[in-house]
Amino acid sequence: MIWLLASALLFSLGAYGVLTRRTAILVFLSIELMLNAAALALVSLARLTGSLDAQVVVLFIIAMAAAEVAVGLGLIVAIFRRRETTNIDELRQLRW
Amino acid sequence: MQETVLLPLIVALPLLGFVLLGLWGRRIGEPAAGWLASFLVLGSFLLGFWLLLQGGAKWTLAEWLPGIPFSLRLDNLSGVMLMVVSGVGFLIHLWAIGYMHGDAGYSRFFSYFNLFIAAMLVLVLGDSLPVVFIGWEGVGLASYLLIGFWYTERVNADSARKAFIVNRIGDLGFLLAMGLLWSMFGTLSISELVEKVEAGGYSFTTLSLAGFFLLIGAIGKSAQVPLMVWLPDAMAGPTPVSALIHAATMVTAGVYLLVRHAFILHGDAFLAGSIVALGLLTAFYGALCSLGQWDIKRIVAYTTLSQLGFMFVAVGVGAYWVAIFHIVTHAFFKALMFMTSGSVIHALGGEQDVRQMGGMRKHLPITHRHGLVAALASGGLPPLAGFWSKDAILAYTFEYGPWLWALMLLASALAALYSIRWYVLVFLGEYRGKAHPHESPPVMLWPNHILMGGALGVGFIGLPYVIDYKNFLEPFLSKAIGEFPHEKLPVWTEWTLIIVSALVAIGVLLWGFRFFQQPLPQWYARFQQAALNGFYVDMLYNTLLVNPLKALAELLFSADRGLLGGFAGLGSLMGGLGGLLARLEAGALRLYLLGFLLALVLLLLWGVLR
Amino acid sequence: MIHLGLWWPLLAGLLLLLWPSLGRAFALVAAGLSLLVSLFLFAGYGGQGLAYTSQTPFLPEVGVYYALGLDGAGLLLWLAVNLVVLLGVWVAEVPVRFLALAFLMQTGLLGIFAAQDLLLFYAFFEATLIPALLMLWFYGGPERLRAIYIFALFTLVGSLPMLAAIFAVRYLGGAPSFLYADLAAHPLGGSAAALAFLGFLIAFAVKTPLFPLHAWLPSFHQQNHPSGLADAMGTLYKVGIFAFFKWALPLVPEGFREFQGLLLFLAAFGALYAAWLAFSAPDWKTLLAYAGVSHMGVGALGLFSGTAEGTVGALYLLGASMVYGSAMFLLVGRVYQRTSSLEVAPVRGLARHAPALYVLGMFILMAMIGLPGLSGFPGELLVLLGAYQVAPWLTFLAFLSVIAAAAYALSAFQKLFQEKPQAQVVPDLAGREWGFAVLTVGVLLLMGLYPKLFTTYLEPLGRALAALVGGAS
Amino acid sequence: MSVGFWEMVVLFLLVLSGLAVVRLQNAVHAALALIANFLLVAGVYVALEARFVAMIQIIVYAGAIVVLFLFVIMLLSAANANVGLDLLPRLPWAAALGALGLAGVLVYGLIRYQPAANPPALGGGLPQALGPLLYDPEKWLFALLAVGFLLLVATVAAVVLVEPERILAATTHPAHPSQKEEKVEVGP
Repeated sequence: MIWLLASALLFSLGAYGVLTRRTAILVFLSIELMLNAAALALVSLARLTGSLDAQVVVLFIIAMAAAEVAVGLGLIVAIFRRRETTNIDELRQLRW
Repeated sequence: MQETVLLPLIVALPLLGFVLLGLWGRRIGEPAAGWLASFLVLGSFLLGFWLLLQGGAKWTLAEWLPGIPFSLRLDNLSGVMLMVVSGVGFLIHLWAIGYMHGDAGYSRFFSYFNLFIAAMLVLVLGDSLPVVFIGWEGVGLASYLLIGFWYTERVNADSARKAFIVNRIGDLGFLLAMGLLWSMFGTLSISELVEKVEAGGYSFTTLSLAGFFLLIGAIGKSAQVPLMVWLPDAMAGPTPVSALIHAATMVTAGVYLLVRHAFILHGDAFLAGSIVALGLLTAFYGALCSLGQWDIKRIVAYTTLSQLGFMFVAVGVGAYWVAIFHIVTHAFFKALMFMTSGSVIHALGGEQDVRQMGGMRKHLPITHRHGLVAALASGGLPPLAGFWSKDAILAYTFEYGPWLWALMLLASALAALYSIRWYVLVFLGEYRGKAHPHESPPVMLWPNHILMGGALGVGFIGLPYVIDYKNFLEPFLSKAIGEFPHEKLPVWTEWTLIIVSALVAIGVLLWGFRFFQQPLPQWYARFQQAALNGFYVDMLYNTLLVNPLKALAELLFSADRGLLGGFAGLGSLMGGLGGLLARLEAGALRLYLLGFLLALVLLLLWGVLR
Repeated sequence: MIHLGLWWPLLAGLLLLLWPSLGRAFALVAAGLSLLVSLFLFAGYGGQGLAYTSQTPFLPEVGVYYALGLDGAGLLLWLAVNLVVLLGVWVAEVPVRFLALAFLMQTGLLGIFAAQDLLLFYAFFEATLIPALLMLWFYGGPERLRAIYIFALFTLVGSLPMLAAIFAVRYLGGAPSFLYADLAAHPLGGSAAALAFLGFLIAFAVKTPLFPLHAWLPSFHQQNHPSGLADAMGTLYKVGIFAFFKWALPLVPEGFREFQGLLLFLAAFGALYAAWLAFSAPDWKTLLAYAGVSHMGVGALGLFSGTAEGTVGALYLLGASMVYGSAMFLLVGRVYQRTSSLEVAPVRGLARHAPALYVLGMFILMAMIGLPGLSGFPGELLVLLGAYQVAPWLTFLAFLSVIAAAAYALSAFQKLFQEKPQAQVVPDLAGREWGFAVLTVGVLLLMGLYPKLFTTYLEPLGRALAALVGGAS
Repeated sequence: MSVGFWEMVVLFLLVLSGLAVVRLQNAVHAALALIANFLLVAGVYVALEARFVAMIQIIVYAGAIVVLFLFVIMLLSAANANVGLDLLPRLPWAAALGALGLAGVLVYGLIRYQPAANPPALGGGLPQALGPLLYDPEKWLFALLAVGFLLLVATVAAVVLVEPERILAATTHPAHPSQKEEKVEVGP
């Protein structure tokens, strides 16, 4: 139960980080924090409901996080090569 | 009174002429077009006369508009008017065959002329107010077209427009009267209105208002003060137009309308007073203006104004049949007067200034005879037509109030004066112009002969009761107008009035006959200057009404642009708001995320609280 | 038959768009066929109620039907629309694709008058805008962008509140579907009624056009193609009075009563205001635009009086003004063809060389200013009779416009046709213009002299509406 | 519900490391704080009978992923978080409020959550317990295969994105001339 509380707090912290960080990498880092908070919630719920399925889902989350990080960081590197920055406030050309 | 389809035929005949001449006028050609038009009008006259002898007729097309029939009705009142319109109209048509000879728009002229007769007959015969209104506006249209007949001259086109617009003011009164009567009684059929008004059960003041609206309509059409300004300008049209429309028939339509609605007006002191006052003003205004004019047609036009004033006074004092009587006699002598003027103009090759005339007695002996009779009848010399009808009016005004009688006597003295002035300036003295006068062709003389006969003798259909105890016209008309009993004057009073009126007419005619042959005194020249300009009423209207209204139109026009600007302002306000919103979408990713977060919070909140 | 009448113009328009080589002859035949169909429908009309009804479920789950039907008013307006399109196709010299757009618009207009489902009506009401905008866009004058902007803004801004009102009427009123019959059986009451009526009001007032929402009209007409075809179609698009009559008043009578006083005033004031300032209009199109605003003000006065006579008069005036208004625009287009100018100011004296054109102009103009015996009068008279019962003073105000109308119309007419002619000789009516003239004058006379033909069918509608919304304000 | 001392300590540390992740100005420090956070979470997993998941957490998350982060941070010399344009300098306040709101809502939801009384045991969350589930065609087998495929795609994508200048050049260059030819259509 307390770990659900921890998960909620971490999730909120991650959201705060996503909003305040301006470097793409750090935004990404905060997203990982939120993802992890979700995994934590799943694991504690697995405990509370007695279902292993939730743990399996967490495994998948971790696998997907790996894939996502690979692609995401790849994108960041590619953008950095072109624009010499990873500041998302400066990267506004996508808006049109 | 029979239901017959011949009645619309009376209207259809001249209308047919309008259509035929309008479509194929040029092919029909010069004399034929005129004769065709004339005989169609004669056909209407004969048909109408025959139906009148049958005791009247009516024709109805029910539910022409919801609740409003298209109904025509030939009773004694409309019968008399029908006789005048088609009879005098026929004569003027004939005369115009000669007068319009050689004009480029010959067939167009007769086509319009027939349109006028058709519209006037609808006006006269209509039994349902909207039908009357069709004729009412129809004659207005014909008048507009004919005043502006020579429309390439700007003045003519302006005059035509002015006539139409001023008439429209009166038409508004007519329209409002219809609205009011409909809301009061739920019918616009005159014969039904008579019954409903008799039945009672309505507010008397409201009915009075309806009468007032009708009066406004009549003022416009009959050119009474203050809407008289269009009539003198209407002389821009060809002379037959002036004779037919602006003297004999159309301008009397207002009087006819009031007489037709005598059942509304009767016994309403306010309306009666207004009508008398307006008529009196018009009688004096017309007479005084006429004394100052130099244009022969404007002289006669103002005399028409004055005579119309007489008719209004007659209506006002409740002498409805007398008003019609005066319409009849006036139609004859005024048409004669106009056509004599026209013959003179024709003889002088278009000259209209009386200062370039004179001495026509020698050059145009036959026309001179017509002119003399016209002037004397108009001046009220006994026993010509004008005397009897004017005397009848005077007798009734004496019943209304001796002061009114005195004023009217003065007005009729002025009438005698302007008639003799016209005669003297045109026919006596030496010829002052340069053209070579020539007598008119027979086609112009014969109608004048007939009209002269009328101007001499038509007064005998309505002699005072002291001479002919049962005169013909009064009981004949009363069948249609309604019986409005009044106390007859004592015999000796009546005789006194007749003699006084005759003496005044003779005296003034004689005095004027000498006065206008001598050089005019200084005071008269000054008066003449003011009278020439119609006492500056036109100028007054222009400065007080027309120009401000035009300026206001300009102002409103730019204001309307401003209105659009206002909406545009509203638009840019919205645009500004949109701009503000657009700045939210300026690519600040984290701001979008904030919105995302807030939405998430709200959604979760909803989920949690539900 | 009604489907043929409704969709045939669309088909013809599309065919013309795809194969412009079909040409004007095809367009004429198509327009003539439309008119024939509507004449046939009119001749077969029984006299009372809706005829030619047809109802197919479209989205029955939410109660949307493809439902058509024509009553007396619908038939009158169908005739007017089809006649005007025929006249326009007959006489306006425009590219074939322009004619195609006119056909597209025709279907939209016919749909507006025939729709018996509120959403279907809305669809037609809005769809008609598209060809109108396209005409302006492709064939308009140099400042057409602004005109388009204004026109689109006014109409579209008006439409959204209407959509809201439509849903309010359907769901708050508790009707099982959007069908007219269902909606009319469940009139919306209570506090929502005023708001719903306001929604309708804005949309319909723009299209009436009712003062002060008429401001889009002058620029719309000024910038449209000088042939007058687009203006004629625009005149047909003034469907506000019909829309009020058919939808807004019967569906939310309570809301109408809330606004009746204001509406009467706006209508009466607008009638006088527009007629008055038309006197200062610098060109014919502006003048006719304001004249149209004035006439529609008079018509709206009749409708808003809530009396049977006023309603009949308003509808009759609407139909008549469609004919004479459009005919006048087309005539002005013919004049432009000859003189290359639409300005009122220069004196041109056309009557001298073109007497038949002059006579035609006279007829249309006189019908426009309500001369009895021509088509404008019966409607005006009935409006007067109806409105006077409810608001005599406002009626007086509105009918001051008959004086103003004479002033602006005759002044402009005089400058165009009368006075000294210019040196240049203009040709008189020729060729197919004669057909235009004969047809127009014939219809003007028919509508003026024998209004019974239509009023017989309009009267029951007027009575029904009067019973619904009540005569008193 | 009783909360033990150590649990409180771990909770405190978790929040502290999370705060460090989002607030530290040096990206390397933030990434290290994230590792700490992940390790703590892994510990919690063990306590929650999810031992296999805990191992994977340590190996994949803390070991591989965050190291990858560190690597990229160093590659791009992006250690300083406080560089470049700041369009919304006052956003942190709003963000803090939003995050607090989010936390509030979540906690409020938690308070009303009533867990089942006696949940069955999970078998310690060992691979022996998870394996049958993962490879059961009735359960998660297809998901497992899909994730495997996803990983493969991601690997290829990462390689394509990051490595080669020439692949990028090959895909973008032909597009350039066509951009110049584009014109705005205006009506006739």
